Amino acid sequence: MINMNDFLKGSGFIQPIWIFVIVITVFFSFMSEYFLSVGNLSNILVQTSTIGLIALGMTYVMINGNIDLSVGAVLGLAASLSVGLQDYGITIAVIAALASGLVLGAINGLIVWKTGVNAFIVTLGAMIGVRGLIFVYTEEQSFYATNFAFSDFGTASIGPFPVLAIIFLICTLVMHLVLKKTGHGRNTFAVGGNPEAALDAGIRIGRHMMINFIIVGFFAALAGVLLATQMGAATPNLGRDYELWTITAVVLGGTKLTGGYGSITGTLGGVLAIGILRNGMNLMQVPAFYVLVILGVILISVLIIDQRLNVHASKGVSI
Amino acid sequence: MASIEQGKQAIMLSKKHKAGLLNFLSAQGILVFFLICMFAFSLFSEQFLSQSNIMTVVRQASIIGIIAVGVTVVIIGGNLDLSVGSMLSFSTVLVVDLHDKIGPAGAIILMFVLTLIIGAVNGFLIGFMRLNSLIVTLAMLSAIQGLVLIYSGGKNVDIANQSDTWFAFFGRGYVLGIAVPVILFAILAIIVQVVMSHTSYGRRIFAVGGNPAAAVYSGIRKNWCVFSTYLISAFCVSCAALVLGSRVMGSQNNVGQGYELLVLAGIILGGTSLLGGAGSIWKTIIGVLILGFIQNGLLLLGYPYYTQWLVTWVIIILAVWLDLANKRKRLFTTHS
Amino acid sequence: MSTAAMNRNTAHGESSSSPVLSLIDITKKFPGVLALNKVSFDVRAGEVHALLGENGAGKSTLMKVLAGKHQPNGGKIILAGEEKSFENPKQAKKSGIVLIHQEQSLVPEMSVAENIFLGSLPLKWGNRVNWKKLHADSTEILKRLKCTFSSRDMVSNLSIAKKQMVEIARALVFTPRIVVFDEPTASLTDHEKPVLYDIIRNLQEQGVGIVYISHRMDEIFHLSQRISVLRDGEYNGTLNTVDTSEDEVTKLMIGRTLELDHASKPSQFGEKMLELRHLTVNGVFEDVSFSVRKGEIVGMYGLVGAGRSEVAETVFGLRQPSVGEILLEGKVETIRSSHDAVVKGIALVPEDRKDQGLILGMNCRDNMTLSALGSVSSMGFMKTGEEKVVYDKYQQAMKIKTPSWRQKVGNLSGGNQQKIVIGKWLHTHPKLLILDEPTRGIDVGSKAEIHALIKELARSGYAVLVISSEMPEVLGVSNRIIAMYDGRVTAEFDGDAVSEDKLVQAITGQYVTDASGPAPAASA
Amino acid sequence: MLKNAAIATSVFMVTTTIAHAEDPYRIGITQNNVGVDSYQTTYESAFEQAADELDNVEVVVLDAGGDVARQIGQVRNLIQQRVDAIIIWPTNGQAVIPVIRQAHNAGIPVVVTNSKIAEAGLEYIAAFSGPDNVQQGASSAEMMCDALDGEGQIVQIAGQPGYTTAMERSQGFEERLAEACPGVELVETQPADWNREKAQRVMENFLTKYDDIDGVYAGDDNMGVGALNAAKSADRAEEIVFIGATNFAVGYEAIERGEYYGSIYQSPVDDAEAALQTALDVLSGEEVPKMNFFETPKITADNLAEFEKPVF
Repeated sequence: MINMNDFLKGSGFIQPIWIFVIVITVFFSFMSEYFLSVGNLSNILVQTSTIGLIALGMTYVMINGNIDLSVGAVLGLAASLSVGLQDYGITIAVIAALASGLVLGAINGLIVWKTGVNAFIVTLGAMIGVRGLIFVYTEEQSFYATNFAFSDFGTASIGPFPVLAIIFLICTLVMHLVLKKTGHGRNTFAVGGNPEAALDAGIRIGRHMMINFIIVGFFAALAGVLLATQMGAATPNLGRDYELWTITAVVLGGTKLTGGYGSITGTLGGVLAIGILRNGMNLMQVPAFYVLVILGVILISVLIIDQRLNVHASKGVSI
Repeated sequence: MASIEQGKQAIMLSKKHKAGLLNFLSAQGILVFFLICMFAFSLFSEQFLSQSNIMTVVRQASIIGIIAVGVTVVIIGGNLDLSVGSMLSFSTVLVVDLHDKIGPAGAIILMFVLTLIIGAVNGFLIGFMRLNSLIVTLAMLSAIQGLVLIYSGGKNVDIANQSDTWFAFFGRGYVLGIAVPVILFAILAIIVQVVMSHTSYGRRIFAVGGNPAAAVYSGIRKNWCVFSTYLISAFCVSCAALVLGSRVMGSQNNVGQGYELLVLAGIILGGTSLLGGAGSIWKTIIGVLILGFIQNGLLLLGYPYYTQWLVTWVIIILAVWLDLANKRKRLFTTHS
Repeated sequence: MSTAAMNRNTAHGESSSSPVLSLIDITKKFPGVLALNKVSFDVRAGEVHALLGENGAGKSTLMKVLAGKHQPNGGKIILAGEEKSFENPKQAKKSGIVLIHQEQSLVPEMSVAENIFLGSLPLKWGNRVNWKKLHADSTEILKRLKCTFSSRDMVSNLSIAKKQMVEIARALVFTPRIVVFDEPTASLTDHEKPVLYDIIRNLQEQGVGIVYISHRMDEIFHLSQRISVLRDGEYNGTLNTVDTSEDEVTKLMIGRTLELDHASKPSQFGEKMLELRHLTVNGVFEDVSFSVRKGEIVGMYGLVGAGRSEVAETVFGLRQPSVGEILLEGKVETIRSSHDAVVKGIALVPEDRKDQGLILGMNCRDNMTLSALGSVSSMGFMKTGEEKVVYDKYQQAMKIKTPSWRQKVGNLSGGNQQKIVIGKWLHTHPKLLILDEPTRGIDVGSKAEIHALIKELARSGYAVLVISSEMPEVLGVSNRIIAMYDGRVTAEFDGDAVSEDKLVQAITGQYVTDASGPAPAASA
Repeated sequence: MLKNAAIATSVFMVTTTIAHAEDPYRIGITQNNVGVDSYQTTYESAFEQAADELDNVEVVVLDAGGDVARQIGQVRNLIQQRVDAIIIWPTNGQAVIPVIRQAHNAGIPVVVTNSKIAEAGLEYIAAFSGPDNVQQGASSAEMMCDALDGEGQIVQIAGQPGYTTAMERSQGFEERLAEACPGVELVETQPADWNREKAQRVMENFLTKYDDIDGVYAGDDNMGVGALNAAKSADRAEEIVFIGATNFAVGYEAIERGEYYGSIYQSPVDDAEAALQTALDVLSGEEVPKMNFFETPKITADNLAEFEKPVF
């Protein structure tokens, strides 16, 4: 029993979210014949890649003890730029789009660092304001890519593997290694786990925060560009609510909102869990209205289970 | 030693008096900012300060305001409530749909009861199960939206006979020339402000938000306190739904979408900290009104509606930053 | 003051080596407060220089200036003959100045090695951490400290004492020239202290200058060569340890001779107020039985982690017993919550004042009435006039020093904060008062006042349970002493007739009396 | 109604012709945003009902929730499931083209329903079936001209920015208005996101801003009734002409009461049935024209009796 607890808690090598992923995979493969096909699985990967890429950056920001609510808007802006600027060439448009993510991330990070205003507030403001920027830039219009090369990229495959899924998995691997193995990654944990101590130890906490905001800005922009390649177009409302699903995925993956704890592998599990649930419920033809309720209930259930396991683990009084 | 202490205090006090005006202004910074905004808009638009325009803005702001009153209590208690948007859709659809089926009185009562039950679910999960409020209310945001759609089957609901139902009073009525939504907003705000600052219940909520562990170690029933804040929030949402349903005499399933963010923006702008244990209803009222007037002023000046988002971005951060800077007596943080 | 000045000169005159570090006329202002006024202080290589002062005297501020955490408004820092100015802690650390914090300043979800090298992880190209070197270096440092745990252990899994060792290990990363210990024994128990002393002596032998901040006179006289005293942000003299006495130091610290309450311990006991029978919380403590009578002070003594606070929390309704009974005034009671406990007349002054005792952002008055809001309100509405009366009563009775009831408690000194917590509980008119580490981190003056207060309360009929890891405190106030080790009661002693040896044995598991041995029933 | 009868007959005919097919056709549909308004919800139930009545059709009904990315994912899933045909109600007229092209390349015919996709995508679809939104806007402009006798100043309350239907109606209205009656001036346009309460707020602001408003054009009746509510509260409903589109029950009643000038009659049932029929026609190999507009007539107090009250 104790071993089972330890196992579920993730002190072994399997994180609880992955058990959940395995359970729903088994469940859906019994419920639908299409579910386990290679095509469907790579579909799931492509569909989760958008939220997934943002979630990689969000994991860093949240381990760092912050949060970024502006990612959906940044994604929308980058998508619009990557399509709207194609008169100057696709390369320039894509570079400009990615740069917009870097810059907005840097602005968020700089404000959090220099003014000391809570990241929730800073990025809530940015979430509203950047959406305004999109509308100012696009004047409410959707943009269309005239060049099919752009949208061909979004649907291309290498062998049976879609390019977008490959990009997502490579980014996941890189971000996992950066978090685990580099000075910046380790210091991100330190700053989130105990900012006071990190400051005393001479860690430049402001800089690390800013770098992480730049990272999440970049990934939001990258997700925006890749989403635009899937559509060959960009709409000004693109990315609404994405911040909510991203945060949900990261939390499902075990990263703590209070900072100092989390992992990219967990986040990958969280993202896949949401993707598989959506895909599986589509295959089972669960009505859209019920999907919303089911996702909400599952999220709360996972929170409860996670908390129960942790209560048994810690001997403190739960306040 | 005592004399030295007193000496120090005397020095501090005299300094305080000298800087009295400055302190007052910086403490009321948001109010000053509010007046400056009003003044600036009135220079460029004749209608801006007209009575009818002001009444329009206040009336429009009162729905957000009513919800914000409840959410402010939740935030003072140290939590967040992002589910109010969906909850507003839920309550409005419910009261409008039931109006023709069981009559206005029954519809209102049932709507309040069911909304309070949803509030109780939030409260139970966050207060008693001690789950993180951000994630729980986020999940509830999605789940309640689903419930609304399941209930209505995705259809709009309308009140068939709109001309002679007393239900119209809440959204369209006037008492002494003042719109009923404004009166409701004012009454709720006053009651909740009095409760928060003059009752033992309010004191407990401040304690729970200020330091939950210490509140428990002081014998306060923290779980109940947190639970009750979500009931207050749900109650306020019900009142807002009453106004909204009566104003429109119909409802869509997503009518409350995005309200959670507007409410939060208003509260933050007013200067209530998201950390809990501090804040006031007055601040929230000012914050909500600022948002309303900025939106209205920009439209009157002929700017497209989305410019208000850019302005909101800037002023939210400026407002919170200047407040912080004033407290720490320096503009920027010092760490690298 | 003149004696102090003379002493300082003497101390300098006798020095065999010149100071490795000198702080000269350091001044530090905070908004509205002059925290340090032209304070001078020096440390020689290989000496332990104790820094004393009441809470708020400026010790910590001075050390934070030294460690680059605060920038002084005036004065000079001279290290090995060179004038330095540190803009951040990293610069100070690079120059060989290390501060070991009073508060736990570790990152829980990181390995021991990463914590030791926090802020200076060894890197390879591409910002990659050099794990091999990291663990090799960490292991070596841990070996020097005779630590038994691995550099790969997660800090969150370590005991408090081991965490303290990690903090100390950090000091040894750069070859330190000056190590500042700020209350290093606050979370260590008596039997863990010798290890720390060994480390300090070891550092001394290597020629490191040590600054030692503590409220505990015994440690200071045991370790230090010189003692400097700060009072109200001003330098108040330096003494050679061998030439002085505790009384002299105390006088220098508080500006008066300590009026110790030498009144004897209470002696009139009533019926049993609290009785625990075979109380067990699974995995936390086991088979705890003892009782507290009205008018009696029972001391509970044991190491941190022995389960003492947890027993208190169980009596206070914050934990539910798995087995066993709690009896109040002879009746078996179930205490469901802390609120329930307050209703039943139990008060708990918790271990962690700032996290559990007070709402730091609230003012003094509001904190004082928090546990008995019903008494100062009618129909739920606060009666602010009566609230003020209640506050004034306890403020005067306990001599709480604060400019106004409007003052936020976060701005008060530790002693005054603790008095507010105690006042809060007295106003609930409890029958049983539990105090968990009532004087931790509190200066000598306030400590004596609180001890006197505890005895007075017992004499007026309260049943009092005092939990402490300080032997003098336990011996000084208790009628009876319960010793705990590893979640069990190992012995029960008469407070006036117990030897220190026996106490130490009891809390380290080497001594078990027959009377309180584990009852066979509990293990079933 | 003649048209319904015609569709019913043709459905019957199709049923008989392919009743012998061994496997039923599997048709996947991904809708824009069911639940955002009654039109889409009614469409969905009408579609499911029409499919239920046919033995040889099995449908997979999905909803994109207004999110382009999710819709693309859903089309991919449908391709993956190898459905026989895909019906798509585009969340955006351009953004879905690449995935439609993918379906086309996979040999699955795509029928676009309700709102058009951009020209670039036309070559990849089998057919479009739906209302002509540009024409609807133009019809509304004509009604506005009639109601105001070619003179006056008006405001427009548009649907959600960035959505094809909203853009096409605005475009049709504005172009036709300038052409048909230059004397009517459109002073301001604000979006209200298909939301009645928002429309009410927008109109309140218009009413304070402009002392003289002769007419309001709303992107659908839901918003139009919101505007009417606001004007009634301000006691200015009498002097203003209200014209909407997509006639809702509330709009129908308002026309009945004489408070509302007119709208465009567009039935989601017709819309859904036409889409399913078009898909079946394509599957049975019939020659189907690219653009299949079903009729969306003007509706005013004069011809109100000719139309049934909408069910939504």
